[in-house]
Amino acid sequence: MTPKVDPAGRTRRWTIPKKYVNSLFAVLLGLIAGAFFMLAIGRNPFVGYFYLFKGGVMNLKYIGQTLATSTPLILTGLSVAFAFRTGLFNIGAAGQMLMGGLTAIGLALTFEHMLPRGILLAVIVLGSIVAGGLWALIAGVLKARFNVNEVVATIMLNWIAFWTVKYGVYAFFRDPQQETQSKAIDAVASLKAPWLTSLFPGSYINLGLFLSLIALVIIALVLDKTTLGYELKAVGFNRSAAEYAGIKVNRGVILSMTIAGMLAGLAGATYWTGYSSNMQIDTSSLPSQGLDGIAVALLGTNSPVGVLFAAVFFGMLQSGKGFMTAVTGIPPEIADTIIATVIYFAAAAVLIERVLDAWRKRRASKALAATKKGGEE
Amino acid sequence: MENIVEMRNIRKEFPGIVANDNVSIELRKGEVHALLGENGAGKSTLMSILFGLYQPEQGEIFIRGKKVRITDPNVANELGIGMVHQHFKLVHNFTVTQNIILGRESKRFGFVVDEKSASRRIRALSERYALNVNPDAKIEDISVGMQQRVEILKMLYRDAEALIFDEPTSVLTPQEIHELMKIMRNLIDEGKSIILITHKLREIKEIADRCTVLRRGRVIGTVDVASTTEARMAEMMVGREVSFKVDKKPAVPGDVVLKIEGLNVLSARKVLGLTDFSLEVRAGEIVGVAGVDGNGQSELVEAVTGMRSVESGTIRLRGRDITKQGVRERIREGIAHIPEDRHKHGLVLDYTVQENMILETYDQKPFSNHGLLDFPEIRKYAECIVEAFDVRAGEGVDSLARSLSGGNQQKAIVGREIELDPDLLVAVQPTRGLDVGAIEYIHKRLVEQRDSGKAVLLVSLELDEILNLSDRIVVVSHGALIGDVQADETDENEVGLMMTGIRKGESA
Amino acid sequence: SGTSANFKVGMVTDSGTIDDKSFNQGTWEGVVQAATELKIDKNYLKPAGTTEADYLASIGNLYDAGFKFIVCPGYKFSSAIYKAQTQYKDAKFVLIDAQPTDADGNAVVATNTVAIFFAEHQSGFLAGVASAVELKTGEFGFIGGMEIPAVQRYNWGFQQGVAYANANLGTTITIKAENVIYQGTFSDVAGGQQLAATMFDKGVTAIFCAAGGVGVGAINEAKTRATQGKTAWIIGVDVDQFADGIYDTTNNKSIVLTSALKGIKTAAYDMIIDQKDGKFPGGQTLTFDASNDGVGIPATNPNLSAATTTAVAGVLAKLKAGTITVASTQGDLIK
Amino acid sequence: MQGVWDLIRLIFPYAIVFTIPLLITSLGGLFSERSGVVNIGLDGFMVFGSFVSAYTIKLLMPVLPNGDLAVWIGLLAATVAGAVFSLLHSFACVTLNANQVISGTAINMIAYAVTVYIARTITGSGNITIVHGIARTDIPVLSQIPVLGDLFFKSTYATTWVVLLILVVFAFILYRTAFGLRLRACGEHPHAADAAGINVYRTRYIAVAISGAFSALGGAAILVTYSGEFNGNVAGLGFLALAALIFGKWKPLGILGATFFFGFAATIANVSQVIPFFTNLVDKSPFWAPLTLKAFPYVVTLIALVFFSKTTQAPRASGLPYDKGQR
Ligand SMILES: Nc1ncnc2c1ncn2[C@@H]1O[C@H](COP(=O)(O)OP(=O)(O)OP(=O)(O)O)[C@@H](O)[C@H]1O
Ligand SMILES: Nc1ncnc2c1ncn2[C@@H]1O[C@H](COP(=O)(O)OP(=O)(O)OP(=O)(O)O)[C@@H](O)[C@H]1O
Ligand SMILES: [Mg+2]
Ligand SMILES: [Mg+2]
Repeated sequence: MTPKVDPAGRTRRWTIPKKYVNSLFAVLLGLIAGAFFMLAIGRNPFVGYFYLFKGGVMNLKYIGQTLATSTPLILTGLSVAFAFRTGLFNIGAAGQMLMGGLTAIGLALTFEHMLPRGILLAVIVLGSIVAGGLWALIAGVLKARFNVNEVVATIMLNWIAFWTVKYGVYAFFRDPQQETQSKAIDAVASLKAPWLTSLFPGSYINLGLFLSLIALVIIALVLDKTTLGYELKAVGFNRSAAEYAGIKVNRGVILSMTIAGMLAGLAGATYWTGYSSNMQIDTSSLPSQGLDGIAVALLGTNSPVGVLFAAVFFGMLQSGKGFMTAVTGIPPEIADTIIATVIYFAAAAVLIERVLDAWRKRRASKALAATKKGGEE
Repeated sequence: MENIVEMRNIRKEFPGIVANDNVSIELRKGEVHALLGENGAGKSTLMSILFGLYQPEQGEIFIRGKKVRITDPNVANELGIGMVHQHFKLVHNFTVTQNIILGRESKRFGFVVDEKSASRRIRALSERYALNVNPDAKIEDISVGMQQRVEILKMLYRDAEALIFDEPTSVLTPQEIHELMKIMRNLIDEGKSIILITHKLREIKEIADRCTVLRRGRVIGTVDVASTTEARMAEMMVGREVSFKVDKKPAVPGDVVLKIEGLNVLSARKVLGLTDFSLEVRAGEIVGVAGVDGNGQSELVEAVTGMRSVESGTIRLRGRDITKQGVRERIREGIAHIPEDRHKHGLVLDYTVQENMILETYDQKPFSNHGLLDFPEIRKYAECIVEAFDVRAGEGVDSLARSLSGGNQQKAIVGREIELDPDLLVAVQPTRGLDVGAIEYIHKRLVEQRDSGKAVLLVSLELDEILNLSDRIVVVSHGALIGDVQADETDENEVGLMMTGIRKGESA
Repeated sequence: SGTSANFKVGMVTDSGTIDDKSFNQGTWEGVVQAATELKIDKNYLKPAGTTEADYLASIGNLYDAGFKFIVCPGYKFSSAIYKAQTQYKDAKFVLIDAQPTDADGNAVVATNTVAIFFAEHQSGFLAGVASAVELKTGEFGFIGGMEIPAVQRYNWGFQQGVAYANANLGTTITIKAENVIYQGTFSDVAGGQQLAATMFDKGVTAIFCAAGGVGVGAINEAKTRATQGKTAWIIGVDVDQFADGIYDTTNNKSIVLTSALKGIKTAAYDMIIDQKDGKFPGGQTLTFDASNDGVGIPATNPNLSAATTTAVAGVLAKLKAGTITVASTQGDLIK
Repeated sequence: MQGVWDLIRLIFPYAIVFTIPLLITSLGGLFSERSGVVNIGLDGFMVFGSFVSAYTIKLLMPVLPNGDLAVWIGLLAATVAGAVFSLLHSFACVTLNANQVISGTAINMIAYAVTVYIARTITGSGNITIVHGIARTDIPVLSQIPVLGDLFFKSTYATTWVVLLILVVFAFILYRTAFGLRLRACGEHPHAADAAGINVYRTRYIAVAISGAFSALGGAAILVTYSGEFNGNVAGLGFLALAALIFGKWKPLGILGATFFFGFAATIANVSQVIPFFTNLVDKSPFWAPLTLKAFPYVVTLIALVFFSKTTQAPRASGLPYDKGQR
């Protein structure tokens, strides 16, 4: 393979797989950090990891549970990745997901006794997509028209969504028995399907998984094969050049943000009308899938396929940690610690590159020295 | 004569390129020493080494005969070396004083910056060298020429003895250049020594004592300016004889293609950038727009190409009013645009060459069908352009645009725009930053356009380019059109004078 | 079967933590006590989220790790336990504050499950009497977490207790409607502190907090005031919160006047012991109230005078005897 | 009228208490961004500070004769630990030129996860409660001043004055000292700073350390004033501090105003439940009224951003890695 020179002038040995190599190293370093943390509290990391992964894949129930946990992660990860690819940082997946979830629950509770299941599910799913999209649209418009930084805007929107859901559920959909959650939706309105549940008995796997995979394929196609993707990426890479070429930049920004929001909104539907059957409002924090979505996108190098793998990996950690704690007593936060460190190392990929480069150089010079020696003899 | 600076056998590599290869140069006390060389010859790199921004792989530096290691700009400062960079290093929202004292703050009580006394000292320096700088002005409020003088003051404030000027004149008006030459003479009179980097042979002739020519990182030779011709220096620089003139037949202008009437356009700063501007460009002619940077050229170009909306006035293309049309529609109507800044506007650097070749046409057949891109067609088309315009890239059309050299990037853009087969080609600084070979090539293609009956609107800050290439020259100053002359009936002096805002016939 | 002495006890927390000064803590203390006495394994899981799926997953994790006796505090486990009791037939479940309910809201207590309720209203009543008698006069307030049945019953009982003391024991305590609130979360510490501060500023001398983390903020505010030498009392909830209110360790001074207890710890402990003894009351719904000493105020209350303690003991006796009844519904009470 | 004044007088001291952690955190963010490093990890630093101070105080309280001393040591420990923890961020952003927003996000995630992980190992639950925080006092003489005394000098915490002092001192440092001038230059035009002989990397490390120290102090201030318990989050206040930074246009006085606005709005939202005026509103409209109260600061920030962003005052180089070689 011929070495290529990247923009910064470093010679690259690996061309395509390199970004995945970085991700794999980030995972490795994250796992090492996790091992360190287990050691720090006097636990055996091998035992910890054994049960952590066992808890992700032990049997059909756990596999189903891992996939169910991964489902919203795929979507929020895709949301963040799509925004990234088009030059935007969507830190608002959590809020968009909440709005999608609120809409889904609201539609389900309102129409569950009126519509046949097929149409009902379509309404719920589409509703969540629209709601998430509209919520993100606000940030898109603010960015396009008023140059408002989307990072800050989406953070604000996250908290507005948080309170909207809290009081929305409370005021309109509250379970009469319990202030802390909405009424539960009927099975007819749930994305859980009996046939699927019977494949992975005891798990909360649901049709959301297929929706997320469909979304994944669509996004992959849009990004790589369509004029729309071409435009949006151009806007993301170089706004000025896009403007110069007559691409409607503002429209592009708004559209990208909206699509990202639609994906996160769908995540809300899969979570609250699939994984769950009601919406809880007794938490003080945003849904973790928002931040985790950033992690997923980053680890997946913002490519749809990468997102899939990263989401399943994180889903496995998330769903396996309970079993690990149950068996070993290692705090479940170890999983979040691992995810966080993985992201740090993914962000600091340069470090990995530098170390690899240095190592390669050393090896090369050693090899050189060796051949020289050989020559002298 | 004493050598104030001596650099010996300097070698500096950047990944993939040797920017300086065994370069030696000496600066005598009280001289202006010019550094000449094509783009990328290694001039700035050499000076950055002297100023401590880069460390050389090999070589030695002597200051006043003493061997030194210049590890960072602080050391250079201590040694009395100052530098005015090609791109000014000024903080836009700081005052002149703050910029000058940055890193060298005089303090009260050991930690409070004493701006008052610094400001007084700067005022005194400014008067002594006739620089006319207001120490309390904010950088963003003063002109480019003034900013340059702030850079000079920065060096003087640091008691620099050896002053490096990296292409100081490329951003100045002829008058400001004249002023600068005077200032340099003042500096020499006050006992300073100067290294001057410039591409303009005339300036070297005017002010320099000696000239060192670099080519591809190597010293070709150092000559005594007084006893050397411009042609000789140019030849040393490029390695062959250079023709300064573009070959072209007389123009045969046809119908009016672009007609601008009474155009008023707001600039980015929300003031009128173009006022009551009217202009005609005909088929088969190249109209050159001359003017000092920032006098309405960008507004004109953006208004014509649709990137900026106009306040009033009309723009017609072949008689059709396009004033209200968007960029894309105008491209469809037949306007192509070689933008001034190829990195900012011309290319999506993270797209491949082939993706860049369809930047304006991706949504048209055959490149896409019902919203789906047709990659084989795109590749075929891009390969054609790359072939026809001699774009050299490591992996052909699959190379990232970023990986191409500047000249090849520019050729790709020119190719793309000409392939649009436009009625009007707007070319802005089409050869900026390119070496002589590339310049010749692009000039030839522009003339070809004209000869095939297209209208060409050429906007350039390089007076030579305007004079060489245009059939007709219009001059803008403060957003107004103040001159319209046939290229073969005018000369540099006349156009230069008009650029300062003096209309033809008026006296200074 | 579960009767063997060598079984493992697991617990799943609801959204709080095991030191939430509330039922998670109480339950866990019961589990720990039983596990220590019986020398058996114990563990708890905090679910990843607050959905039924998360609860059931935690139950499943414990089950698969060999914990076949699982205690879950909180009405939020209703549907999860309903599923678990059928899915894990060989496991035993203790559900506190609720009964397992199916999708239609019908209670179904399977033979491997015990549902436990507490008469929070009686507990609140006693705390109300104790506080009123101790302070005699002044203004009281109430801060609840979310408006859930258990919290509401505390509130209503408390108000009735104060009213009883006013009517029968010569106290003149007032409770203004504006000072009876549900903060809306069990977690907003800052909100708790600011609410308590505002109430105290408006002249309230004692606040009954049934609000988890919100109560933490309120307790913190009261401590700050007490340190300044101002009067500020908190009436704790669920467990004896005296220790949480200590602001002066050397003199063992606490701002927690007394606490409205419910015997969660005892309940959890009893169930484990019953299981060990083979007497697990599966299929039953138990209610812990004054009559079986399931609710009350702490046995020792350093902040209560002997007279107060005696008065409360008298009231408790009447409660047991049934001569006093406490309503578990709102009626004319505030909120 | 009297009612409004009573209300203001009632909640003002608590609004200030709520403001102070936001203010110091925002000031930390200001130093970081003014040097050219975006610090979205403020929230994480706050959590971290809250953790370190809680743990320190819990350890020291029983062994030190004076509880207040333990509290002050806790605050100091949080500040120092925050500065140290910030090295993680500066290493990624400054040395490795990583994407600053992503590194900040990672910082947040690490802080949330690791602190609870350790706390849980220590306490079994993940929460750490302290016996008592810092004392609250009326400032002698000054609190007797009519109006102002009620608003500013009653029920104040020493931390409030410490933070205000830090604000003044650091505003002075930023605008009047060599270090401040250099730091601002690094945030606007690092190449200019470099050419002037300033070590951009070092300056940014220092600035990020200040930001880590201050936001950790902010988290600790929450603990020793109104919360009294570490529980793994600071209710998103770090993000609000970030918004205040932008709202306050990256200026010390601006963030003072912005954070106080947030503090006041949040306090009103928090205590509205015991204020009949608001409870009546909520009874009429159980959705819009509480939502409006809670969402107010965020909505206002968005609106403010709409007005500010066109002419954004953000330090020019903030968010951009500094590459010496790049010209
Ligand atoms: N930091 C850098 N990293 C990599 N390559 C560099 C760097 N700086 C300069 N180069 C390369 O080194 C060579 C010499 O560049 P230099 O800037 O010294 O040329 P120059 O003579 O000043 O050109 P110009 O006339 O355009 O200013 C060029 O090929 C340039 O691309
Ligand atoms: N190269 C540098 N890069 C960044 N900050 C610096 C640098 N040098 C100094 N500083 C900071 O600037 C402040 C004052 O600078 P310094 O200690 O250099 O004072 P000084 O020695 O009196 O100044 P000088 O010698 O540069 O005129 C210090 O807080 C220091 O941290
Ligand atoms: Mg140069
Ligand atoms: Mg010094």
